[in-house]
Amino acid sequence: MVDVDRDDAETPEGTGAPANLLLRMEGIVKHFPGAKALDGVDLDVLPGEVHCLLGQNGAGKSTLIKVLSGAHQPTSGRILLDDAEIAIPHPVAALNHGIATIYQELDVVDGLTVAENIYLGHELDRGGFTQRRAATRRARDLLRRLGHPEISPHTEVGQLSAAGKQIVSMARALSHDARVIVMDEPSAVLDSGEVENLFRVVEGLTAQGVAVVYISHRLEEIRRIGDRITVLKDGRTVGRNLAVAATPTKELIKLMTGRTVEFAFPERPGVPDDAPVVLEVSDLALGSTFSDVSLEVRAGEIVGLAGLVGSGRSEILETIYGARRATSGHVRVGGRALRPGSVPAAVAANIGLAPEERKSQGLLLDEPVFKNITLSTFARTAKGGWLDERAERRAASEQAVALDLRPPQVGRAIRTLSGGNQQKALLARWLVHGCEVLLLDEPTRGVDVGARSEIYALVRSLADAGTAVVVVSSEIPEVLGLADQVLVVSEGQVVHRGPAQDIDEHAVLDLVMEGSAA
Amino acid sequence: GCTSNEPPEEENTAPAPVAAEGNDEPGEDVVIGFSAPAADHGWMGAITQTAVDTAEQYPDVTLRQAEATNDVNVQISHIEQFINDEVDAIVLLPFDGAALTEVATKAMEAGIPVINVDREFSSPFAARATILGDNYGMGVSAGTYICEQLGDNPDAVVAEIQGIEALPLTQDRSQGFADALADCGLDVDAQVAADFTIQGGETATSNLLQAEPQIDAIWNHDDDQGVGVLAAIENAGRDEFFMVGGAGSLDVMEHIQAGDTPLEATVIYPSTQAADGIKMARLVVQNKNMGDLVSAGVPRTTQLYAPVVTADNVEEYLPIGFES
Amino acid sequence: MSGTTAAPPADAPSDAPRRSGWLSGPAVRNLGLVIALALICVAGVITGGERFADIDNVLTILRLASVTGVLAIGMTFVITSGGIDLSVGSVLGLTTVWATTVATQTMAEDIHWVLMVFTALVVGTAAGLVNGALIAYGRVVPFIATLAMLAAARGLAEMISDRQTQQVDVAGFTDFFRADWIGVPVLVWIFALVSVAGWVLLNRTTFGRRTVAIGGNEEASRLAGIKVKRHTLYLYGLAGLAAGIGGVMMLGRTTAGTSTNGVLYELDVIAAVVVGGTLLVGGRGTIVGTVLGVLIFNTLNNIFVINNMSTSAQNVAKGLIIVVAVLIQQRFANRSRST
Amino acid sequence: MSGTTAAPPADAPSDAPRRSGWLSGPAVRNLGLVIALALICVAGVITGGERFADIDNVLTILRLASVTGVLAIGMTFVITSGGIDLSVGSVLGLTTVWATTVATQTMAEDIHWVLMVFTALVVGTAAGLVNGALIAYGRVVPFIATLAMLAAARGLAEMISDRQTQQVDVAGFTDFFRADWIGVPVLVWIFALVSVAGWVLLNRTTFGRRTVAIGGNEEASRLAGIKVKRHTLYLYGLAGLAAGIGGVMMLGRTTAGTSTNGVLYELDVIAAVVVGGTLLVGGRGTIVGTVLGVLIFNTLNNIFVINNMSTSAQNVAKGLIIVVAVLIQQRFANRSRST
Ligand SMILES: Nc1ncnc2c1ncn2[C@@H]1O[C@H](COP(=O)(O)OP(=O)(O)OP(=O)(O)O)[C@@H](O)[C@H]1O
Ligand SMILES: Nc1ncnc2c1ncn2[C@@H]1O[C@H](COP(=O)(O)OP(=O)(O)OP(=O)(O)O)[C@@H](O)[C@H]1O
Ligand SMILES: [Mg+2]
Ligand SMILES: [Mg+2]
Repeated sequence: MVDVDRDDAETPEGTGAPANLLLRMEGIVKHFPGAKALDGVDLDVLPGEVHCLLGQNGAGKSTLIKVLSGAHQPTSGRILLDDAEIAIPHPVAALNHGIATIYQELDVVDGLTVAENIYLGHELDRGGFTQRRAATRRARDLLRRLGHPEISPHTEVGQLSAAGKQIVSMARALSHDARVIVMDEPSAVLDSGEVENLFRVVEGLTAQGVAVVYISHRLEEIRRIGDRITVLKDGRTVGRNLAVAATPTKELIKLMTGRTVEFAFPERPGVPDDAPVVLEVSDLALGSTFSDVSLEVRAGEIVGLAGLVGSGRSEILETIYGARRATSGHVRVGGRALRPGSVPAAVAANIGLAPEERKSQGLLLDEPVFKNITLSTFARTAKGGWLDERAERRAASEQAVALDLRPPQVGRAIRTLSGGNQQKALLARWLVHGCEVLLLDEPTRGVDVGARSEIYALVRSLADAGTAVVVVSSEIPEVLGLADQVLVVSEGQVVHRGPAQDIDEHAVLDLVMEGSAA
Repeated sequence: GCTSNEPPEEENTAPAPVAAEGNDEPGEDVVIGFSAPAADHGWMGAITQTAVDTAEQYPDVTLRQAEATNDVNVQISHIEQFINDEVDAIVLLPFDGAALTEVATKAMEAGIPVINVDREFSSPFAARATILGDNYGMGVSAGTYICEQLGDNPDAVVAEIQGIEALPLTQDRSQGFADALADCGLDVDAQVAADFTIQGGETATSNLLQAEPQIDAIWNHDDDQGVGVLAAIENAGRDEFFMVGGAGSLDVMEHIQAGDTPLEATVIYPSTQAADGIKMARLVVQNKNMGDLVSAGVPRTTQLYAPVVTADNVEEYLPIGFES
Repeated sequence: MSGTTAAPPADAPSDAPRRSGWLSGPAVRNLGLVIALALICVAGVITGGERFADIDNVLTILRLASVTGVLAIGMTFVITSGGIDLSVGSVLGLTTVWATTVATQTMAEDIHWVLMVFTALVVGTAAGLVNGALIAYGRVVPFIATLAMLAAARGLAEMISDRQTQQVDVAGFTDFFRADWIGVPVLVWIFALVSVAGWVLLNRTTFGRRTVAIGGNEEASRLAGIKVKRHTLYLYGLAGLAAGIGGVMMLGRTTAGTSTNGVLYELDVIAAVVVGGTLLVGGRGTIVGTVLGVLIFNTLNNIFVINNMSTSAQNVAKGLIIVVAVLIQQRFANRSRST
Repeated sequence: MSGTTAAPPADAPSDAPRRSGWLSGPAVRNLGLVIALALICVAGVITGGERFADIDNVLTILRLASVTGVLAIGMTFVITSGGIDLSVGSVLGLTTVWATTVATQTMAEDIHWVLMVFTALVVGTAAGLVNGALIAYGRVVPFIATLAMLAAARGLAEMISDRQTQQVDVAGFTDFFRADWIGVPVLVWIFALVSVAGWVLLNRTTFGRRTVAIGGNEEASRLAGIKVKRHTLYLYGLAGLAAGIGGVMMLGRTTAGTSTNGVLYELDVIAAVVVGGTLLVGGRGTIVGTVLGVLIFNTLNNIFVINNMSTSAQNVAKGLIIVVAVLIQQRFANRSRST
């Protein structure tokens, strides 16, 4: 172990180059027009290990694994498998070499069933005719292995939640009999129970000698299952083959960010009793998805919704926001009842929603960052229908700096930003808007440690400034750490409510399990 | 207008110089711009073909051919191009006479004589000379023939297969047909529209035959779509009626001659009108007289004759049948 | 450990509403179409009586539906994959012209009429492959590539035929395609066969699954290892083949090869496919829906003629009925899936 | 509190590669089109010489381009929003018929010819709004809704006109639209005006931004508070208005109102828009590209006539040239944006 400063050019080495390398990537460089995503990255993977890839948003992790999976062609560099150099000109080649990938962006086809998605590209067929029975059977086995026997192979994937889709992606990777499985932030959309499932699967794979390359921004996960770590920063390897056990978290963060981050949730100043109730939801219900949801959020208060994936938390937020029409109940903002089922009414009442699935619900991928940031405000900035792009850019740039967007040029297409940075841009939209009520659905999904604490601080400072915030997160510690009040949701019912300090993670888990067992 | 009935023999598919001596002698060079609707069926194809062939006959004629189009907007621009090019004469078969009147007038004002073919302009100042088929007369001829055959049976079922219903010429034909039938106490019992295409004829006729279990006579406006009409009749195995065609394609005349189909007759609608137009344009530019006429200059209006071809006289008309 | 195994979480829709192939989700979607078609038929019986509800009339409708029907089956694949083929009608015209050239007919006369069929199929497939190559490898958007083919094929057909209608003189050919089998015209049999083959191909083969996948999410399909370009090539080849089959059937129907065959079929065919419920953006295709769409349009035409309606009135009525049919179909489609 | 505030981000937001509107990304994309058009013009000069490179000829091209051009501007909005309007040509026909009914013309004669213009614009907009309402509130897919309108408007036009061509007798009207201003025909001025207005509307107003946003991601736009349905209604109304303007121009050019006006314009117009670089899936639209697309098609047509090409050869050539133009344009489009 080498102790490093932020100025140290040397790459820290953990263990030396081991003898039985399975996969090696050497000096990988990848240029995009106008951006250098990778600038000489090395990666060594041993059979049967969980090799973690760490780095800030935009460090180049996804790009690296896309080079490995054949989705991108490297500008230069070599890839060796079993000490022999291989070429990966397209995804099929990677699969043929036994390298399977779970991508960061959900890569399933909505119109096909679960089984069809799992065997997409390597369908089980005889003479071109699909063997549906065999595929169903084997898909069911895979899903069981992943701890999800309840997902039917016949379900159309479009009907599944984000988590369900992630599980289908994993099942597809497993179906390939791969020697290396790359997982790009697989846990981002999973709740804690499902993460446990995932770990079990990973352990099962490594026991068979399969190597897993694991990307996550949740360092505690890496502690749990990781063997060795490679750290990327700005497209370079800044730490290679670090043993997990021997590397303190602080050290990792310093490597990734080049600085020290004191990771902590911001303090709760406490909401004064006389703070006005800004958001008032009474007996809200949406068909069979949820019912009897009542909550009050006062100015300066953060209310967290905890629960399992699929418990209906997103729907609660979307219904408050008017994106879905409630079957009964009321929403009041500042005492005034909101027209149900109308997003424009909500936006006019200064409610903002950062949706859960940023690509499909949040972003105009081909548009520049600033237009994405000002999507809800451009009409306000405009004078009599005439756009004021300069003002838009100014406002967007301010937030880009405040949120440490990388790269901070607001003129480039948001498609070219890394996943975490896209998430930040989405948050920036509502910051520019200046909401009285902010509904955040998984606000830190895919966001790196550094930015994550910034987002926490930001949400808290917004609250301090009088905003009422509702946060949904699948990470229970996040809800507990950030919120003043916690509501535990299970199967569309609020099963608990109370101050965040009065409950801990285990208690929440017990509650939701109970609820879903009932 | 005044009608001159020219013997159809004068217009051959392979036109030989039959006009008055001297007219075919090479004169000053003439550049003729020619524009017609899309040659999307045989009759229109024959119009263009005979025009081109006729022009090629004369060493002193250069033909400028505009893209055949059914878009009056485009056709107008073609005439504008001809005016820009300062051609000597324009032979124009407008997709819609009224719509091209304006630009034709412009050409005339620019000193370019316009020969209007088949579909009449709405202003007498738009053309130096006009050659017309007789759409109304066609309907009358067809109706009269059917009256002759069925006049004694007031309950006879008469069906009509139109071309493109929305065209004024179709309306004229149908009007003539109805008027002639009314004369002998008959009426049109079923009317369908095809679209001048074979597939359209087949489709419309299949449905028609289905809708009318018993028919005595059919008039089909257009021999091109007639190929499809006959195919449908054969498919349906029906033969209780007789059929009259329209336009006068070679194929139909051969059927009439052979008597192997319900086709008994067809009404000629000359496909050589544009060829006449070319000849007239040349004469106008070269300041010559028309054929045997004594009066000076090319006549302003010529309406062509629409005879009925039957097994009795088909020999006579075979040479001018156009290949659909 | 995970608690989600205990009770099925809500995000795993139960298997309950699944029935075997025909009757599942898509079938419910098709139910709306069936109802629309039924209503149209009721209107036919009311206004046409015996003349409509007659076996011969039904066969007439089917026979007329068969050519566009076959094209629509090919088009269903292309549209399901997220593409479009505007050239089908024009390619159909080209195949009828090519199959009836003097050279082809002489050869067919000497050897066997199947040669004419073969020619048409080869020409159609070749044109389709050119489309596919432009789209897959030249990266020209389908709309433009096939629009270019629409113009080019029509022009080529006119040049080859010299704008003359070429009559089919090979007796074996016309005899075959005009015949009935067990009281049903050969053309209808072909349509039925192509439909069934299309259904199997779309729903029961790897090719079909990949077609849906590409239409649903092209990038994901590529990442999953599907050779998207090659598949796209095949898809347009398939649509071209369908146009070739349609050309042969057209020849059987009209016994005339001409460049005007198939004019404006593209719109009819696409309309039938889309009314049938295949999504224009790709990712969902239904052969049964397409067949129903084709039947709806052809039945309407038939009823219009039976009622002696003018083309103008037909147009207005057709516009209204299309909208109503789609609204009915949507009522059901929406019911069959969640918000 | 977080301790991250210490180190400011190394790279301040530098917007370096940004240049003003016209010269940035879209302009590079249009460069390919400009080159294609230039090549076509070179071909025109080589083959046509004086006859092509003549101010009168250029005006002829522009005059021809102006009607479809105006329709194409309206269509650009619809396509940018991810929709399509197949009814523009047929609505154009309807507006010309309605504006020339005896009633309208009598009134126009008595009051002012602007009444005819007004009638056409109102009829066009109304038809467009019906499209929009069906699509936005009836949730009928645009292809089907506007296909239905195509049929219905055509039928209606035939009924109103009783299939007769209606001549414009209002002298003021024809005089106005036949005139030149500063040597440039009024029709061309209108086209120019509509283009500039379209450019401003698309690129400089909230309306345009919303249009692009809806085409790029409808759900995201909805969640950002954009009234997607109402905007969709307006968009089709706008396309209808453009059809109305096109109808007035058509009347000015032909002085004849007939239901056959505008037949098949939809394909020409969509082709011009798509060749111009507007994405059929929505989310990207370019007015400059559309204008270039319209000019390319019309210049081609002009050159064909100058060269006395047969229609068949023209079709084949047109097919080839479309493909080549798109390939050229793509070379540049791809260079202008990242993988
Ligand atoms: N198609 C592209 N064009 C241009 N630049 C790109 C493109 N794809 C990625 N980049 C850039 O490459 C860099 C690395 O991105 P990458 O997605 O690999 O980051 P990451 O480490 O996976 O981040 P995250 O944790 O947020 O997912 C970023 O700066 C990104 O903006
Ligand atoms: N498109 C859909 N079709 C059918 N059911 C759906 C759909 N989307 C969501 N659901 C159902 O709605 C319920 C809530 O789903 P959702 O995943 O949004 O909840 P959540 O608590 O927000 O979970 P997550 O942590 O994934 O955000 C589940 O029963 C899910 O199956
Ligand atoms: Mg990433
Ligand atoms: Mg959710």
